[in-house]
Amino acid sequence: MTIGSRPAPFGRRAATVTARETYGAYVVLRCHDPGGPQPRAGQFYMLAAAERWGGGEAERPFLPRAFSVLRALERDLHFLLEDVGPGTSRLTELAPGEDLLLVGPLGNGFTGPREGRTPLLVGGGVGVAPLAIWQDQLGRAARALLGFRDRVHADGAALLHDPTIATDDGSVGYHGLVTDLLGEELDVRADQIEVYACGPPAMLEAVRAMCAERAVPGQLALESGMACGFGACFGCVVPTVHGYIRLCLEGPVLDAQVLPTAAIVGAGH
Amino acid sequence: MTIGSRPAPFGRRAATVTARETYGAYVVLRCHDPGGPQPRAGQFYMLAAAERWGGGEAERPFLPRAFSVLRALERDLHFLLEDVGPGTSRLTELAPGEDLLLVGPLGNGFTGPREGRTPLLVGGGVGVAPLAIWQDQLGRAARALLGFRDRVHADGAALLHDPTIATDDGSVGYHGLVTDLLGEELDVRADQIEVYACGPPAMLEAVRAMCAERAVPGQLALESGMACGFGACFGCVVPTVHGYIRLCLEGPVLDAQVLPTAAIVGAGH
Amino acid sequence: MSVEFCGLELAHPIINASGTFDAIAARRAFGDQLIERFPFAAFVSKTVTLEPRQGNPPPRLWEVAGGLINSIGLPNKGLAGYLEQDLPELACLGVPLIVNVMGFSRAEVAHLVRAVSEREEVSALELNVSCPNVETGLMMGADPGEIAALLHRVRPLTDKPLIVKLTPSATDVPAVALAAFRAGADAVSLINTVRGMALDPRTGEPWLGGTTGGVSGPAIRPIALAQVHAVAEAVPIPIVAMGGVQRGRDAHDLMRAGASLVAVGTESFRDPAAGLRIAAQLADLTSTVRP
Amino acid sequence: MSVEFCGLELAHPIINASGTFDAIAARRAFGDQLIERFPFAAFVSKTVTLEPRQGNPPPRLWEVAGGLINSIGLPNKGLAGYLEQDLPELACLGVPLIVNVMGFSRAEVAHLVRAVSEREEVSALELNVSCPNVETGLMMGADPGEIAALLHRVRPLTDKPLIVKLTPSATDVPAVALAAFRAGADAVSLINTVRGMALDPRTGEPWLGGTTGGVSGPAIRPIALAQVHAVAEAVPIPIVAMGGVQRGRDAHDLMRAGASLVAVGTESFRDPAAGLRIAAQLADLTSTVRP
Ligand SMILES: Cc1cc2nc3c(=O)[nH]c(=O)nc-3n(C[C@H](O)[C@H](O)[C@H](O)COP(=O)(O)OP(=O)(O)OC[C@H]3O[C@@H](n4cnc5c(N)ncnc54)[C@H](O)[C@@H]3O)c2cc1C
Ligand SMILES: Cc1cc2nc3c(=O)[nH]c(=O)nc-3n(C[C@H](O)[C@H](O)[C@H](O)COP(=O)(O)OP(=O)(O)OC[C@H]3O[C@@H](n4cnc5c(N)ncnc54)[C@H](O)[C@@H]3O)c2cc1C
Ligand SMILES: Cc1cc2nc3c(=O)[nH]c(=O)nc-3n(C[C@H](O)[C@H](O)[C@H](O)COP(=O)(O)O)c2cc1C
Ligand SMILES: Cc1cc2nc3c(=O)[nH]c(=O)nc-3n(C[C@H](O)[C@H](O)[C@H](O)COP(=O)(O)O)c2cc1C
Ligand code: FES
Ligand code: FES
Repeated sequence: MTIGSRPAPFGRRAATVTARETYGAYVVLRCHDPGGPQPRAGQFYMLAAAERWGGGEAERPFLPRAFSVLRALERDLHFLLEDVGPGTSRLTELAPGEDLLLVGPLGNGFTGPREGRTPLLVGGGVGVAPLAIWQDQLGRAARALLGFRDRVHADGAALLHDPTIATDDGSVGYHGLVTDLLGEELDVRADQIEVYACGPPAMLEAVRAMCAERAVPGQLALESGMACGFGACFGCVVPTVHGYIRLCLEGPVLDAQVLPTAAIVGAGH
Repeated sequence: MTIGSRPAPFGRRAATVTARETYGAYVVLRCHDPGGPQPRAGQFYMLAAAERWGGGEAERPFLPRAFSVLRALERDLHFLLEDVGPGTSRLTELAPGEDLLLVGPLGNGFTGPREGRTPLLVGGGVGVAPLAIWQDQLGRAARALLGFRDRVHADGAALLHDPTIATDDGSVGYHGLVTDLLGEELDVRADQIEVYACGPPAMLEAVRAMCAERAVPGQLALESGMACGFGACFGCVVPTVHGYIRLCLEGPVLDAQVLPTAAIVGAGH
Repeated sequence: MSVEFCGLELAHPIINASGTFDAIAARRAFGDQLIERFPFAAFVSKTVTLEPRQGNPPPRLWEVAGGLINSIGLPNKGLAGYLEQDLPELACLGVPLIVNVMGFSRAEVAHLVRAVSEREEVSALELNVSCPNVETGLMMGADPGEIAALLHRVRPLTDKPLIVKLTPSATDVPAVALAAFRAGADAVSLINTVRGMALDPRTGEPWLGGTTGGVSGPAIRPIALAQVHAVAEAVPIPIVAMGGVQRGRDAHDLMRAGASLVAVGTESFRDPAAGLRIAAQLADLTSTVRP
Repeated sequence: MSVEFCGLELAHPIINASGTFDAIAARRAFGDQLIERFPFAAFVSKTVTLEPRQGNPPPRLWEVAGGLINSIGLPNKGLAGYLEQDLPELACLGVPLIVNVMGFSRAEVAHLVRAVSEREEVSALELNVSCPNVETGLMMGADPGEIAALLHRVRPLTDKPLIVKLTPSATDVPAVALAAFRAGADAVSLINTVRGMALDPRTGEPWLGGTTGGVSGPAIRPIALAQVHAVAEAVPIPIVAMGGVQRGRDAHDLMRAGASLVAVGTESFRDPAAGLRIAAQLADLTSTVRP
């Protein structure tokens, strides 16, 4: 089967939550999605709770929320969530048996490394999500450098195979930024690496700048505020060297080279 | 202790649900309200779920909902609920341990029967609620005639002591309207009865007309759409011989004589 | 948090929106706690008209996404009834009183302003101009010329602060605010409710007794913020902002956009003590933001 | 459920609201199922302007109670790009195409109307007049005189149905509709988004790149219903109603209030196939109501 060859089913469908696990500050939701195709790593879904989507802070959420697929196994989709507002708050409280409404898979996903280069995964915080499925597909040899705020967030590192960990407070692994670790790698073998990165805007921008400086190819999975996820609203645009592009349609994975900056205004929290 | 002598605490307070029971088509919610005064029979509370009040049908509920107190025992308040829309749907799914937000007790409540008259309670559907607490206070000798749609609704009759039951479909008790039963009573002893009634608009209007015809005093617990419950919005008015009155403030119990009609427009479902 | 507004000293910037809190009724429901913990720094009356009004036939309410539509129709005791019965009772609240009045002609408004202004219990007046002028047929509050003519007539009749309550349904609300300012208004308040409608799900006929009504609550909050922002850029006088305020942050946003005071309306229906909560949340935000 | 609208035969009364569904993008996301189960009885384009536009700087979206504020800023390929690249692709959708155009002067609108109207793929035109006329400084859609002058200029340029999309922010929307009707509009559509604003919770500065934006979604549904009702009483031409439609019942309400067609906007963001669901629910309601 060609991975990711089929487009998303048209419309919104229900998927039942089959498991809810916590990884420190994060929640992993698993749901059963018999109707959907196999997603590509880096693709995302628009999610909403089937019941009581609304009535939270400031009478929100109203729109569905975008989440990278964390893992896709046997028609089960896994998502990694951090509770940062009314939408993620509602989703992270869902229990097995309750329904999600989902649209997807959407967006483009990662593409394999260029000839002669090995992948290096660089993740920050909840941005580790698309790297997990990508590592599943690339194979365990694909190394991952992951940065977290602190110990309780670093529990998310368990979702990848054998990652090198950095924490802002030094509570786990290297004391400092994950981009310091990336810098060390690039110092040694910039010409052999292709970077796959996902994380907060400031981290992605640092990665982009480092790749640009050393002419290292990089694929960055970005975030921006999305209303629809399928190109309908023109709300999710990010600036590129070709002008604004709809991140949901042309991304969320963008070649680092097309980005004047990866510090997307209004993304992150 | 003087029952109902203290006004409602100012503002909205949380009360934890301690039990949820079903009586056929109805749900009884009990909650613990240590801060509130003892309510009078016929008084009501404005209720909302503390979490996720909203996000139901048509993005509602938004406003709190009015409910007669069904019973008040040892700082526990009981409410009888029928799921007829987004507000009652949310409330009836609350589980023990979850919080209600409540304001109350509000409104006036029933007053004892006039000299020489014995109380007769007449209830329809979920309107049996205020009659239960009233029977608690009047004593078990206070007779109750209760009408329901069918068997599953007639389960609500268990909330009163030894009621005479009528159902629209004859599945339980008398086959016909509760007002038929009332008519029989009034035929025999109109001069000895004071009627206390609560139920759907058409039933209340029939009761009102019967009382008017035979000069029987009647106290009717009415419903109308309420936004605030404490006289702030002027939304809940019902027409009386003295003009419009705010039902939340001057009612919900009104003397049948002041009403040109008890079939309140926009009440019931 | 104490603030100065048109010469009045207020304990904090949160007041009630006209017609959404009846202090006399609330005292019946909640007793003297209401006075001890009065939720607003000033009390704004429901609109007072010259003659008593019954208001619109029920139903008067319809809940919508993030708010409600009301078609209350300004029931009130009329000027005489208000001055005789309500004003003395309201004077016990211990906060400045702002009386909201509405007339259907300039002469009526003039009469109301003069009579209300004479009473020493009254600290300020608010003109509700969300109604047509029966003489010209124009909405008083939607037309700069109407507003100017009205204020030229009534401004000389009182020394007390005169707040003009703008309607949100004008093509150019800042132009109306500017006309009010130029003609001597001391402040403007906005937004009033936005015209809305609902149908009876069973009959398909208009649900509200008044056919249409006004939308309030968080559904109109972004509209309020935009209008307050635009009006603040147009006029130098203080603004009383309202529309969907539920939390301190909403009040804070409106003040950032240019408001001096913030009025709480619909949220009081959900929580009678909302004013207290919002004032406290606002104080927290203000102290964090400007340390 | 098939309906006639300005001489067009439509399979049902549900279409999309301009700028809320990009059929070409949706086909990329959902493949040919989109065509097989196309959710709308006609397809309305996003607003096309004479020159290409980038649109507003991000952020462009802000979620509010029951809806969102958008400040998209009409990005589009411009007239030439639209006619060359998009129109041929859209012609494969198998439903009538309605092209929404906007110009910043009467001459620009005239140019757009003439050029779009020449293309046989196009079944009807919608004029987006929610913008100022750079010549007069007046909002084209908020002023009856502006609308009349515009239509006198462009009406003769096409035989195709001309729909005027009204702005909800006029003092007297029915008067604008009446002016459009008298000057030859075949239909009116309403409501466009309502101006709204949000502040960045961290900085207190305007959140949206365009400072203000337009509110859409169920938050504006009661406003839409009131305006459709008022316009239906004012003009005899068909109405395309929109604003917060989420369910068949919302569409049904708007049709009861006088609409011939109902457009779905924001709800498509929540459910790409919302149009299909709403059309089916509406058919159910209509068959129950008129047996
Ligand atoms: C392609 C893509 C993939 C993603 N993958 C993941 C993932 O795998 N896991 C994950 O946890 N997250 C992921 N996200 C981010 C996730 O979508 C957001 O965290 C989520 O939408 C936040 O919703 P919320 O309601 O919880 O918080 P919100 O309050 O909606 O958002 C939090 C932030 O949004 C802004 N904000 C605040 N109020 C509003 C408002 N009213 N309207 C709009 N913005 C507001 C602020 O910047 C705030 O800090 C992804 C996003 C994208 C675009
Ligand atoms: C004093 C008093 C005491 C009451 N006591 C009880 C009690 O003890 N137990 C009990 O179960 N109920 C009681 N009620 C009734 C209860 O308040 C209503 O059933 C409840 O408010 C319905 O809310 P909902 O959201 O479930 O349904 P809604 O949908 O809000 O209401 C159902 C009905 O309201 C109308 N309606 C539909 N849509 C709307 C809308 N958008 N806005 C406004 N109205 C709409 C229609 O007539 C509909 O059938 C009492 C009411 C009052 C005033
Ligand atoms: C039930 C109700 C009654 C109102 N009555 C009046 C009134 O008498 N006079 C007036 O100027 N505004 C009146 N208003 C408008 C409010 O003062 C306020 O402008 C509006 O509700 C917006 O604020 P909110 O969203 O916080 O409610 C009323 C609003 C509601 C909801
Ligand atoms: C993201 C977005 C983009 C829009 N773009 C346009 C547009 O290009 N042209 C236009 O006439 N209306 C535009 N609109 C307005 C819609 O067509 C519609 O009038 C409005 O959204 C109300 O409908 P709704 O509540 O169903 O979304 C847009 C609305 C949204 C939400
Ligand atoms: S999220 Fe709507 S176009 Fe990208
Ligand atoms: S419900 Fe508000 S006045 Fe009665």
